[in-house]
Amino acid sequence: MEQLSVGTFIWMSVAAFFTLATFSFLYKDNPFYKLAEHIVVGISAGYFLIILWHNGLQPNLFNRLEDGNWYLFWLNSSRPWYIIPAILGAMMWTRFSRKWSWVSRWPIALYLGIATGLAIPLEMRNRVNRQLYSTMSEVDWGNFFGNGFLDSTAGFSQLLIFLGVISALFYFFFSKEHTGVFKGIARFGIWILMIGFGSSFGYTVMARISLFVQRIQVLEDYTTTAWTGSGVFLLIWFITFGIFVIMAAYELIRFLTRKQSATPS
Amino acid sequence: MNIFDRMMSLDRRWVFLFLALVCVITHVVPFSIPIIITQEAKSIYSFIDTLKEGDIIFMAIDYDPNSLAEMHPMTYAIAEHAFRKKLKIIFTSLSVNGPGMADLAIRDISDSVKIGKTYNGVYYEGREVVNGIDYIFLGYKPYPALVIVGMGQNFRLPFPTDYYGTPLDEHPIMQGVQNYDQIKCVVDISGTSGVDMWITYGQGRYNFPLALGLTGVMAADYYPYLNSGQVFGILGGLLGAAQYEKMADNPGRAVDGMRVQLFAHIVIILFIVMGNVGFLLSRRKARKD
Amino acid sequence: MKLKLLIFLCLLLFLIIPPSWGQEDATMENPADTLSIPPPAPVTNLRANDVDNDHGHAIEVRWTKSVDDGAGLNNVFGYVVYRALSPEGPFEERGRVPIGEEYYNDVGSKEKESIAYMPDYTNYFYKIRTLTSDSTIFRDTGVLGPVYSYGQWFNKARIPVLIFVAGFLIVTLFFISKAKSGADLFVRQLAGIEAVDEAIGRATEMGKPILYVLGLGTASEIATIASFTILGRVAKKVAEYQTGLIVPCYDPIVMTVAQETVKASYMDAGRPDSYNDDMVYFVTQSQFAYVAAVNGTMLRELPATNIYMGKFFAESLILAETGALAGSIQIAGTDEIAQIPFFVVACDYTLIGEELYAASAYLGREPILLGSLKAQDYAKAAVIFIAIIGFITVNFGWTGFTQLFEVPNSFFSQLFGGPS
Amino acid sequence: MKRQLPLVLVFIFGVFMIFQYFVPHESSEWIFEFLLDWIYIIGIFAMALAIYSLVRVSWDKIKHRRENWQYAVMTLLGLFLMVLFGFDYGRHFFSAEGLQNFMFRHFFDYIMIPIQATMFSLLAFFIASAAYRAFRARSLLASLLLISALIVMLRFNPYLGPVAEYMEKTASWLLNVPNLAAKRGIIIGVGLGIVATALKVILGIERNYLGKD
Repeated sequence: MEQLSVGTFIWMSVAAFFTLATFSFLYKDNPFYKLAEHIVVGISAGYFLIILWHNGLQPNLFNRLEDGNWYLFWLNSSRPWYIIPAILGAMMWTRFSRKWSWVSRWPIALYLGIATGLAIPLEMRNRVNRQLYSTMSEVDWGNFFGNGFLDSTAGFSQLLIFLGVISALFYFFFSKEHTGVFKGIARFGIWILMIGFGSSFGYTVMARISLFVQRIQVLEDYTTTAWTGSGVFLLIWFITFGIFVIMAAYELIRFLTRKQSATPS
Repeated sequence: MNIFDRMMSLDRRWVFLFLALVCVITHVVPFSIPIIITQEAKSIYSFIDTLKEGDIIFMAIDYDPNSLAEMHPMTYAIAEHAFRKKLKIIFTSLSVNGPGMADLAIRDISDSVKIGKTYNGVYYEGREVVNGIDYIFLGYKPYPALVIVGMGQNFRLPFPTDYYGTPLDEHPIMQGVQNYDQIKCVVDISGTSGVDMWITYGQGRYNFPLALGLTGVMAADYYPYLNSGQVFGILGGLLGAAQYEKMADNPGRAVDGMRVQLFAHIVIILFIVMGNVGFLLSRRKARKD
Repeated sequence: MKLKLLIFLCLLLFLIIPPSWGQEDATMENPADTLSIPPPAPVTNLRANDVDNDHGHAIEVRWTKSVDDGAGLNNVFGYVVYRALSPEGPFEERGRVPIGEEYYNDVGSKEKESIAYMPDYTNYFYKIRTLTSDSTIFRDTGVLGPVYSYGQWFNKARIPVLIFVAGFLIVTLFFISKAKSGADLFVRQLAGIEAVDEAIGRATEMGKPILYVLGLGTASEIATIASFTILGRVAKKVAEYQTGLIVPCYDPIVMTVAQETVKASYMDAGRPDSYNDDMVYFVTQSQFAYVAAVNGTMLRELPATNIYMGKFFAESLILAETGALAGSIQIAGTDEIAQIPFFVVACDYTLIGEELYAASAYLGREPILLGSLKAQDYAKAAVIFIAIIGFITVNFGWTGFTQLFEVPNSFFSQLFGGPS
Repeated sequence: MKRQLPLVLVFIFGVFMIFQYFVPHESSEWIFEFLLDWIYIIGIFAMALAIYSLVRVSWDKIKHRRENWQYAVMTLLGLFLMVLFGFDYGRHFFSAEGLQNFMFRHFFDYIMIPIQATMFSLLAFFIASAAYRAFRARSLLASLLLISALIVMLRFNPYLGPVAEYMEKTASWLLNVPNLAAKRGIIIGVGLGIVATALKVILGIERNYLGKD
């Protein structure tokens, strides 16, 4: 194995420290978690600021105006119309002033107008038209009971999907009290919804456990590196883990002593 | 506070602690768990297991690094099994980011085959797996549909040379091998929609036996092809890989992963059952009172 | 003498033959020579036209496959589409098509800078080459052309969408005018909505704040916009009761709009002095860093109620479980289907899917908003009706009705991606 | 000017975007792409407001020595350092070389990524505690939720013996049939809800977001 430099190992230790600090949240809010939380907020905000500057503003605005001159307000660049979004963006900054902050409503209005106008036909097509079209599908009557136990391609399953969609839609009906026949259909709808939610919850468990296993692997790799490396590595490793072991031990002692003092009373 | 109430309102930190311990222990301590073998996985294993020494199979490694955790164990399990049986393998990778990963996997597998091991009671001598004799890696070419159809005519059409730049005819393995007619089966291990192309353009046109290895999420969508006989076997996700490892008596990362998964699931289910028993009993008690 | 001559000739032959055998061997290795394929028949009935319902820059080429494709000599390996600017050429390859296929869409770029640029109203000439597995043996068609591409002003394939949108608009306008004229519009009760009122009351009693999370959506997502309207109603009640309000934000524009919304609500409630900009603050634009911060806030401020409305992704359960740990009452609403189960399991009340969009009408109880909710309901009734009719007709073997609702695929299905 | 003009803007641009969808012509596409660029750039400019808000909230905490003010220092420090490294200590304002800065990369790889990935992995625990806490057979609906989740979680459990096969089949049926129906029903409803809400905004019925004065 390639020999790691102490510097890289220290960075690895930082990663391991913050991993453990974040896990410590599961026990309770504590200074380590607070540290991790506040640091990651600052760093990620800075990270996105930089990414937006280098990968957003530069290609989408600066590069498009760069062949113009600032003293002409970039109006002589090849795409002078890109000044408009820059002005609109700058209007957002009027929010720093109490008196002029209403100007910022213009770009916001634009933003929301574009977003909502964009959404209407797209969502109508993707969610309503599409799904409606696939709901109106043919049932395999010839193979109604399917092959074997609970065949999901069998006719009865296809029929159930159709009935499920219709009754789920009935459940969401707001204008009518759930009474009579309506109640029956809406109840069937909510059953289907609940069964669907339950199964998709159960299905997700596997993926979530693997997330934790990946973190165990990271800590495992870190430990292996420390134990196969030099004494310095081992020392750093002991410190990184030691902090949390001491903390856990302290909490354990507190837990035990509290129990004892609690029993007499 | 009686025991039922306690079962119902256990501090969640006990749940966390218990789950974490179980995950860590099952991850670190190697022990074997029973794995149910499904028919669709078994048919792949027995197909490959009954091939004769020197037969050629074709493996398409069509996944990206981001589905590596689920798909890699399949590649390892199937390829190692085939090499132990002294079969020859033609590898391709029809996913852009696949070749580097596939190359690494092939080296890993050949390293592992060097050591002699006993599987299902039979001792297999360690042996050197040689590029060009035991396997060939054709690499990546764009337009998967065209490549798949092209290989149906002749492997040399889309791939005049292999991944390492050697002309195909210089490899002994390719002597007399023209197209799918000379290979026994195609195993497509895929995390992408490339699998549809193998079904329509490959199996649909050239009628070779096709087996699929798919991610857990994708697998359910491809069972209809199993029923229609277009595909003779499916491995679904980590679970499918673990089944193959089990059948080949070669527990590896998939079985390791499943061990954690299985016990983590059992722990969660136990807690749910415990909460419910407490709930039902305390409710009955409340009714009596 | 004759015999001697014969022997001499035979010896000569032996001398000559071995080298030529060797040469034979060398060429034998080339698979193309061994196969020695006769040229296939060309494709027939070649035709081309502009692709309909698009922005131009694309030409559709169609043909009838070669008689040797899958039959006849059965030696066709594929087709190559060639294009040129004049009938004489030079022809460039535009694409390859596997056997059995009978069309190719020659799609170019609309960007002038791009190498793939394909100008509109430019005459192009096409020919199709029928390939065999030997790259030297093929058969070309005659040249077809001229053909040019151009953009259309109306996408006919999207007529069903247009009808739906127009229908919805008409229904909405009808019910709004009806609501304005003072008609009594009934809507049934929703448990999650009732809970919002109770929760604010509870927060006041406990003297603890309310935490309102707008989710991870940007302001361009309609779920977030719906959440603004709910936030407006909640903030108004909060202002009336003089309870605290905490709104940590994920997106800069969402923060700005949320500030305006809360401020307006405080003014509506007649308490503009109680508002300050720090109630609605920005955290960070990174999914789990945001979650870390909100989790911390929950455990330190111990809000009486947590309200989650908008777009949520994997963080839904982390937030909801931490909130439950802090002992807060939790009300959630999202249209992100994958996350609804987690909210249903971990929160006290959940607005499922479209209930999120109905909530603002419920909370405000303004007649116009109820009118729009009614329109939504009638559209749903129409969808159910169409679905039932379509289902019945399809199962009696008549697809004419369902065909009316078919919308082909297009490129812009996912424009605004969010974290997953 | 303060309130009417924004409403008019929302209406005009909203209606334009709706019509744009039905016009495939190049010129309509050009405007469409240009407008998308607008909202993107407006969003980036708004980032300045966001950072200002973050800094002010943290600074207030420090200035008034509120609880946990020490940690707010860490937030500001992290932000400041990341910006410093991102511009490569001020050497590269207008080229992306800052993104390759050693410290920028290391802060990202060894602090940001581990914390975020660990935060994500907490889900393994929360999914367990949520299941324990909420999956109680209180009512018929809760029982349906509980039972279907249990069946799916047991789908690959080998200790069930002969039942295992049926468990697996039931699980895959649950995922492919009721789950699909539920999803489809919700999607259609959500689609209508989205269109209704968007129309309310375009028509100016919902106007809270524009503030008041």
